[in-house]
Amino acid sequence: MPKIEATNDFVVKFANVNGSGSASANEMFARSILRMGVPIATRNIFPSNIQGLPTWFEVRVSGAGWIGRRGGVDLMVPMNPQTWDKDVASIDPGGYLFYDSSKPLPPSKFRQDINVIGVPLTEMANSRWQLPRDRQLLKNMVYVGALAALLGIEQETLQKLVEEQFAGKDRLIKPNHEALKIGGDYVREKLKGACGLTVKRLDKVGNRIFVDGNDAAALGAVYGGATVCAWYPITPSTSMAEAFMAHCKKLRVDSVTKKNKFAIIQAEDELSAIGAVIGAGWNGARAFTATSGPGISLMQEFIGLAYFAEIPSVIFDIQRGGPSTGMPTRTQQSDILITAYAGHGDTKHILLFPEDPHEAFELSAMAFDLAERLQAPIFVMQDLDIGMNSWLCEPFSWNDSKLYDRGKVMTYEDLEKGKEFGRYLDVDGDAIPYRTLPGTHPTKGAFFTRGTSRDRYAKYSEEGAVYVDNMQRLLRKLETAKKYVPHPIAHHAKEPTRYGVIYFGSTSAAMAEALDVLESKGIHLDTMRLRAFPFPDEVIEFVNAHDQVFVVEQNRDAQMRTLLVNEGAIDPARFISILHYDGTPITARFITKSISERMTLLGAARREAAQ
Amino acid sequence: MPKIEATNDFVVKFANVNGSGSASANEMFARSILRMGVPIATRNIFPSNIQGLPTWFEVRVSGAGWIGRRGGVDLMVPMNPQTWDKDVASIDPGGYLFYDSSKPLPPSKFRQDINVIGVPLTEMANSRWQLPRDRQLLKNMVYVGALAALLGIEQETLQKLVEEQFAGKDRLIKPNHEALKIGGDYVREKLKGACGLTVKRLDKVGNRIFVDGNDAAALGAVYGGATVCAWYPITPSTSMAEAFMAHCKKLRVDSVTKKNKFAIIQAEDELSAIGAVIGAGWNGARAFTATSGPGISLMQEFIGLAYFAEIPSVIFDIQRGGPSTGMPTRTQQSDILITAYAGHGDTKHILLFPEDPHEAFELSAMAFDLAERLQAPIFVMQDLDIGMNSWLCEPFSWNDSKLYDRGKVMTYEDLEKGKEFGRYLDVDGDAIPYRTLPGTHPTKGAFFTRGTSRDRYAKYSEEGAVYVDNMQRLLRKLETAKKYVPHPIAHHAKEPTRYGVIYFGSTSAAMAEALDVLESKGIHLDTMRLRAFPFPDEVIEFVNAHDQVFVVEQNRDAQMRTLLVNEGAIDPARFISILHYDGTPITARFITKSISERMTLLGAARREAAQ
Amino acid sequence: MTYLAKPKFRHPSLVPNKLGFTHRDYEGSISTLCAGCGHDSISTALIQACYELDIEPHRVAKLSGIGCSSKTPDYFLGQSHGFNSVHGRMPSVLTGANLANRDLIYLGVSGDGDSASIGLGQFVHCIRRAINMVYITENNGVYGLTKGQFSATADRGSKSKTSVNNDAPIDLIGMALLAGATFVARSFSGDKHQLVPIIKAAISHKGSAFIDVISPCVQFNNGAGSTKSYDFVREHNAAVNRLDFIEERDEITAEYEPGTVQEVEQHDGSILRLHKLHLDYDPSDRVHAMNYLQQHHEKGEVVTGLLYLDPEPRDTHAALNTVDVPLNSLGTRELCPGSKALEGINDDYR
Amino acid sequence: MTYLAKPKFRHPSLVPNKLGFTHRDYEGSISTLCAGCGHDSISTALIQACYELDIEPHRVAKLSGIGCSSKTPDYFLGQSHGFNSVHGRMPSVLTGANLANRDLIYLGVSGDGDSASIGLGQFVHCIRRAINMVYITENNGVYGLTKGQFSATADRGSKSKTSVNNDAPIDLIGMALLAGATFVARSFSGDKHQLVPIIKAAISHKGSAFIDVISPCVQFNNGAGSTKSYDFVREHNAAVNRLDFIEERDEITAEYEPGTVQEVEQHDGSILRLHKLHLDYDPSDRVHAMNYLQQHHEKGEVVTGLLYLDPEPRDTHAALNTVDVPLNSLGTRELCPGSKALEGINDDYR
Ligand SMILES: Cc1ncc(C[n+]2csc(CCOP(=O)(O)OP(=O)(O)O)c2C)c(N)n1
Ligand SMILES: Cc1ncc(C[n+]2csc(CCOP(=O)(O)OP(=O)(O)O)c2C)c(N)n1
Ligand code: SF4
Ligand code: SF4
Ligand SMILES: [Mg+2]
Ligand SMILES: [Mg+2]
Repeated sequence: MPKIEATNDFVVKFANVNGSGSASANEMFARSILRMGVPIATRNIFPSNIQGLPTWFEVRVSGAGWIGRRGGVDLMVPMNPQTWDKDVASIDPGGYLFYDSSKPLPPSKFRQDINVIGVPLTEMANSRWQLPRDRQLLKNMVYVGALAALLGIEQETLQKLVEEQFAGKDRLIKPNHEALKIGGDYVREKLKGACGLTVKRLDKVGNRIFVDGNDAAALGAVYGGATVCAWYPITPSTSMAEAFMAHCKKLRVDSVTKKNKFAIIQAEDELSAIGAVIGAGWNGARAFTATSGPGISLMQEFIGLAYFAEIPSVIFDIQRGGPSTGMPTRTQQSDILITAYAGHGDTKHILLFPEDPHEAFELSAMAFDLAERLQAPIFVMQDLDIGMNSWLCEPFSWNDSKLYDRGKVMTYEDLEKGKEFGRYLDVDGDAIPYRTLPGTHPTKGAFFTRGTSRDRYAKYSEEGAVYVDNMQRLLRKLETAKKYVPHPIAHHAKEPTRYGVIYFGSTSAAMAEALDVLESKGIHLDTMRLRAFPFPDEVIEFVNAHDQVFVVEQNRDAQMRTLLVNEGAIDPARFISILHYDGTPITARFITKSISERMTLLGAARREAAQ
Repeated sequence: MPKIEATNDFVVKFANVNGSGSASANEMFARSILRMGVPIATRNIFPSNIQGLPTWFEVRVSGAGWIGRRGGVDLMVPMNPQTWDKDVASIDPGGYLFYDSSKPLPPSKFRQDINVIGVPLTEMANSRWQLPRDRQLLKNMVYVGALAALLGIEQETLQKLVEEQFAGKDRLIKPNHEALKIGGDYVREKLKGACGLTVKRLDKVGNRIFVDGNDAAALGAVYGGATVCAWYPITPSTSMAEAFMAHCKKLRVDSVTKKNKFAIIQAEDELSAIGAVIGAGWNGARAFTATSGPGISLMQEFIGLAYFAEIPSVIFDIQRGGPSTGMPTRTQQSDILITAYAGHGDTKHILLFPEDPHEAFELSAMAFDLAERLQAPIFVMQDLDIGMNSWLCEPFSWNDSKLYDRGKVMTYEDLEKGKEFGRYLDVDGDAIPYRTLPGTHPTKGAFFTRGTSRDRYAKYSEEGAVYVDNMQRLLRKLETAKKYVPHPIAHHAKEPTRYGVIYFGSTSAAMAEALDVLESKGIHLDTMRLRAFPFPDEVIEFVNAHDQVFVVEQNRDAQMRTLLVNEGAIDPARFISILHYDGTPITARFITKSISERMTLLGAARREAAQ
Repeated sequence: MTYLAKPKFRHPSLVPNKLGFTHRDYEGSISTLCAGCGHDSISTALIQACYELDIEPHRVAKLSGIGCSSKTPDYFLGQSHGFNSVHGRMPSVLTGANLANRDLIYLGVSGDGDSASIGLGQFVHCIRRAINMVYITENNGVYGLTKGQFSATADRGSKSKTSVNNDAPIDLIGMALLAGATFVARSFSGDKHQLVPIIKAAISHKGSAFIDVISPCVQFNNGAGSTKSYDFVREHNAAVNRLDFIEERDEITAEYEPGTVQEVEQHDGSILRLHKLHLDYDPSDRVHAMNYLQQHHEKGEVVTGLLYLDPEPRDTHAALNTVDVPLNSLGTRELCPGSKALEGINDDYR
Repeated sequence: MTYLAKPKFRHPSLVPNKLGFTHRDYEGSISTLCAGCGHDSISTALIQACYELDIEPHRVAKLSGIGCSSKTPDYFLGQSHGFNSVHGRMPSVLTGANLANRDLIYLGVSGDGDSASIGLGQFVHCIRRAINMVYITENNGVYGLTKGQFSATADRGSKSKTSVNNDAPIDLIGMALLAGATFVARSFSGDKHQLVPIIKAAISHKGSAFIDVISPCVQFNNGAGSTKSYDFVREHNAAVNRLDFIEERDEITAEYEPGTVQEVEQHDGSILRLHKLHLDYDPSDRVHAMNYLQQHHEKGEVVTGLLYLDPEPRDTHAALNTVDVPLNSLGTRELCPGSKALEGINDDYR
């Protein structure tokens, strides 16, 4: 029997049942590896349901530091009989099946080319505990203890995690410690050397943090000065609003009065949520909503209003699998067109694409500056993979000398001084007009905000020329935006190449790994990671500097390529789309394979042409 | 003083006040010319308001049969003091100002380079009638009488129109006849030869009809078998729903029972309207809604559902000026992207583009066949220019041998025979599955419709492979659609050319005229009028067969060009956009000028390159 | 709850009803809701009601929005077509379906989030339009599927694990009465004996029938601070009447104390026999009902029973004067006026 | 009505109020509505009320949806910021604005189409959330701006030139009471003496104040078959009380018959003195008010006056426990926790 042997480089996958309490045990397993200084990446795969359906938890252990999804499974822990067959089938040859051997299973339930490790988990838990709930929960800790022993995870690290987890509920610490020990002892006694996978202490985690993107973006909103949040629950964005609430409670309560420097409302739906954000933005507060595809669809009319009436507003789109209700608990990057061109009529919006929770924090905070500077809706395009999974990333940082950029707001003093005010007047030549906030001055600067066309002084007008004047300014404002949005990040390949690759968002981690593998195969690609739309000029320059550019996206219709072609006036023939859209996070393996295949074809074509 | 001299080739423009009763007088003026066998084109320019604001009515007289908007004004009738200055300024040099000379006006109110024709309309009306309402309404008829005499419009024709108009309210005929005569007599006595513009009887109207696009599309829906209509009032689509109601009352009431073979509901909003259409479509009735931009924005989520759950449904988008509330009473073609890619996630929809009311009738009827054949939402993309203006066009025709294409619906008999049923199974290889209607069979064929991903047998599934399978079938279905949608109409230029032009919808009439002018200038263009998206192959072939292709559109962002580039994988450099989007209908003059300028530049560039 | 294959012998006695269908024929897929969820009990009651009413399962169309509650149509009447539409918009989809085919029985199933939060407008408008349907809200005061946020029906002061609700509650029964529903009832998922006859009566009602069923969410809103928990509803349930649903007049035999029983004959001949539990409650008086409900709600009571009934219901189809056959059954011949008519129409445009 | 330049001498006596503002300072652009439109009278009443209350015009924020009614904020308080948002969604925009700055006076102006048709959900939800505002519907039973289709407040059987309304009406007052509004009134655009003090009282009310003003559409719904016409309302107007709005306690001097006058002190010290026209009407009892309104509506009466008042209103800001200063006035220093705090936070994620 071949045995996969690997140290700090493998994938463990847990299969559980929704609501069975496995999540925190699995999470503890993962975190223990991190505490040993070994980078990990975890991914939850869960159903749109509350209790009783299958869930999976994938832990990638990567001493090399790859935190994208790799693909494949080295060690499977199938705790859910419903999905047993599929789970067993998913193990790489030579890999390991760790299972609850309390009840005998027929040989047909196993495979010949994998290594089977049985531990009588239920039996052990049941013989030690009486209450059904205890038995269920502690069984989870038994397998964690057993796995830790198998893989060489330090027992003390796990014990310490248990203590941290149950701090305050101290009576739970003992049984959990015991469960870990029961599992560990069994392995140490009966299964020595059964598994070729090992975790070994390293120093590769450094000061990095392990956090999910929704939590990070919520914290970014706190740092970015958001005071108003209006939202409606929808997976996978709910946890961002809830995290904002939690952070605010810690960070934004006035220490003296105990009053809140924030207002969060759970709206009755997404139309109401975005309406409140626009009302607050109009009134000079920094406001946001968090939602997902169906919410974005419902918000279209209001987004058009915010575009045309030029109201600062921030929308977090935690993308999930579309169209329609689609795959609510799966990940995609498929709301790009509907956000970039949101609303009927001619519109274009500003989108930001964080690559991980660290950047989600940064771009989230930045979004509020951009919204006020550009007087426009700003979309922060996350996805379920970043938003709801914990990622290992650089710690958050903040520059205390920076003040919020509140954009062009005329004050009482400005008005008093007699500064000319025209709400839609392009005074500075950057197409961004000045605004006044309600209540500023008793006799000057009041105007009427509307979604209908109006002249530079905000007066209603149905004149063609007046309308065109305004619409062209709005286009120019988008040009201005290119200067303010975060610029793309480019990397040159080690060797000069005529090939490039463009990617963005949660693809980043898998991409880094894929590039490394490709390079080792002799495939060199210059890279550009997009961070915003509209595209700063260097994006178009990057494309023009290469014969062929791969565009890697997690959607069916190559939506980012559409934006590139359309806004960059680029020949589509220049682009080769690499599309992954089955709802699972894209893997390094998928990218590597897709690109190498295309490169082989291109190479063949070139050779043929040369003949 | 130069005087424009023209027979059957000029533009008359009336400036009035909303709600002053001028509309029917102006309409009668226009129709009298039509009755003389001379083609006309009329356009209403009205505010988003009920009473008291400026409106205009433009009548183009064109013996040559050009019915697009030409641009410019030869004879102005400014009955609204509020807009006098602008109205006078809009007259072409050598043109005519026909005005109410009852009150003297200072010379500064006139121009040197135009011909002024004063008739004391108010004075004449007031001296003849006593009641204010009579005075106001009949004054309108006085100016019609006067204008008719000036232009040589036959008095009997006008008199007959009065009789038709007031049939049933006979006592109104006499005063109206008299008003016409008062105006006419004044001109005949005092202003002989004052105007160089003449209407002369012709035989160029033939059996054509004069009808607006909303009326036509509504009739098309009756002929197309629509039984359910759910709508919410919004300019400029309201009149389509109202016309459907009117036509149904005439054509769809059971002659025996007096019961209605239709159900129309005024929904509480657009979300409800499209929801009802989808419910009815699911249940096997032909259903539609009519709306405009803001409604399309609100319907996005539901449209995504219809796409994904594959529910036949028809949506008439009578486009107006966007974004947001925009210019509600102006015309544009600016909802192309938001309809083509409606809804979050990866979606693509089928759009039809009628060029005039005649085609609005045809494509409207066809839309219902397409919806059931393709099990998808179908958008009929009208605009305010077609929808709310009367156009001279070919009479409606119908082939009585044609039965409705109800698409792939499994019957009781099919199920009884044991035919395999899987709601999303591609049995025929055209990616269109079979459906069953609720209530078909007691034990077979029931399924659960949903917007979440599911397998070929309509069973809920979160499997990546199952999802991808379905999404790819949906893409293939769009390929199938290319066979069914109306094909584009191409014309070769008289001389071989490397230049082409693509256009669609209401641009058609102005385009025909522009092409004629361009040809006379030696500019030859092959043409293609699009009638549907997704584009049948010949569209891409057309583009590839030309070096440069103009795309003429009535929006800012070149939305159709985006679709062409994106879906046809065409180099954007091939296209030159001609964009007109100030809310007025595009004119032949605008197109001619824009294209000739670009051609001159291209020619210069070519010459330079050749040197 | 479970993902296991359907157990084979759940109903030891599969007694067929008049149509020869057994209970099993009215079931659907196995529920994926949490064990103990009130919604599952409502599904069971629906199955029972349809079985007892001898309804042909395929003559029912089940429509819903999104939520745990809105998933349930998958778990009953497997032989009926179902439509799990979008969140909060079932009423409009049902309206369109009803217009298309007046001959089916329409069952709208929704949640409190679905109907009182995002869908409030559609809920009210579909009722004021007098759509012939049974509209059921499975009301737990929270969003179950998105994990326990308060919905708009949560009473002020309701407590969940993490928060307190400060907003005034939406009273769906009050809204339905205001909007002109002709059959309004409230029941409790834990009280099958009350619920089943109410559902039967609602199905036989030829107009807009609304049933608000308090249906505890055991996962997120069954605690002490909730007015939608099993315990709270059991303790505060104030039934104003008990209903017997009787299909035909001659079935009535027993004699009752005068004043304690009220009988209403519906259009289809069925009889609703109301055993008065509160003698002063008159379900035929809309204004009285509203007043009673408001007063008792202020006292913290959960008033249940058949709260209002108009034995002469309205139906959109009557208002729209639609033909008797379903519109979806009309073909080209019936619908297309043909080329002859078109000639005359063309003339009108000349 | 007209497009002419604003006449110079409309107010022969421009008496300044306490702040030194004259009537003119509370006006807006010239109306573009139809001559005789009820909405214009409401604008006039709003101008009068703000003038009399000595409000600084720029401390008012005017928000509206889309419709003839929603255009009116352009026609009063020209020194206030206004926001003509999208159809039916003013309530959410106002909610957000209010959260951002608790220190302004929020005036939401809407129509019956805007609030009862497309906007019903937002209307109810904004009220149940207890937003401190004055919400006025200019209720004409039709969509004026789209030319006269019935709106959801049209009574059943209402007739227009071309059609009859078959659907049950939406009772906005009933909805507002159900949703927990703490100030509810109905008035008539034709009755300035009733309307002005009601507006003043509503502005001084620190909670969700709702005023439904019947406002005839002379263009499309002023005919004999309409229950929203001038004639109908004049004939069926059943005022339950007359209101005096008194800013300070010491202004009260006169003595009244016991039982005929009821005085309520509001939080800001202002006094509402209600002259009872119907002695049995008690505006402090919500359930009573609902019942009374329903009963009288069934009789065809248009009950007007201050219908319900809770002198202890709720306000979202209290529920949310927000700081006393407007949120929009907080700057980087007040809002940003800074890099120090971030270090601790980073640690939590390790
Ligand atoms: C447009 C939209 N917004 C949000 C959601 C997310 N969502 C799904 S179910 C649900 C709430 C359901 O609550 P309720 O109707 O009370 O059903 P329950 O789960 O409590 O039975 C929400 C908010 C969605 N599916 N669609
Ligand atoms: C989303 C959307 N749908 C439809 C319209 C068209 N529309 C404008 S105003 C209006 C009705 C206004 O009615 P109401 O609120 O009663 O105002 P009124 O004009 O009667 O004062 C409608 C349907 C719109 N502007 N936006
Ligand atoms: S979460 Fe609540 S509502 Fe949903 S299935 Fe579980 S118990 Fe029922
Ligand atoms: S149409 Fe009606 S509501 Fe609109 S301005 Fe005219 S009278 Fe007023
Ligand atoms: Mg619920
Ligand atoms: Mg109205």
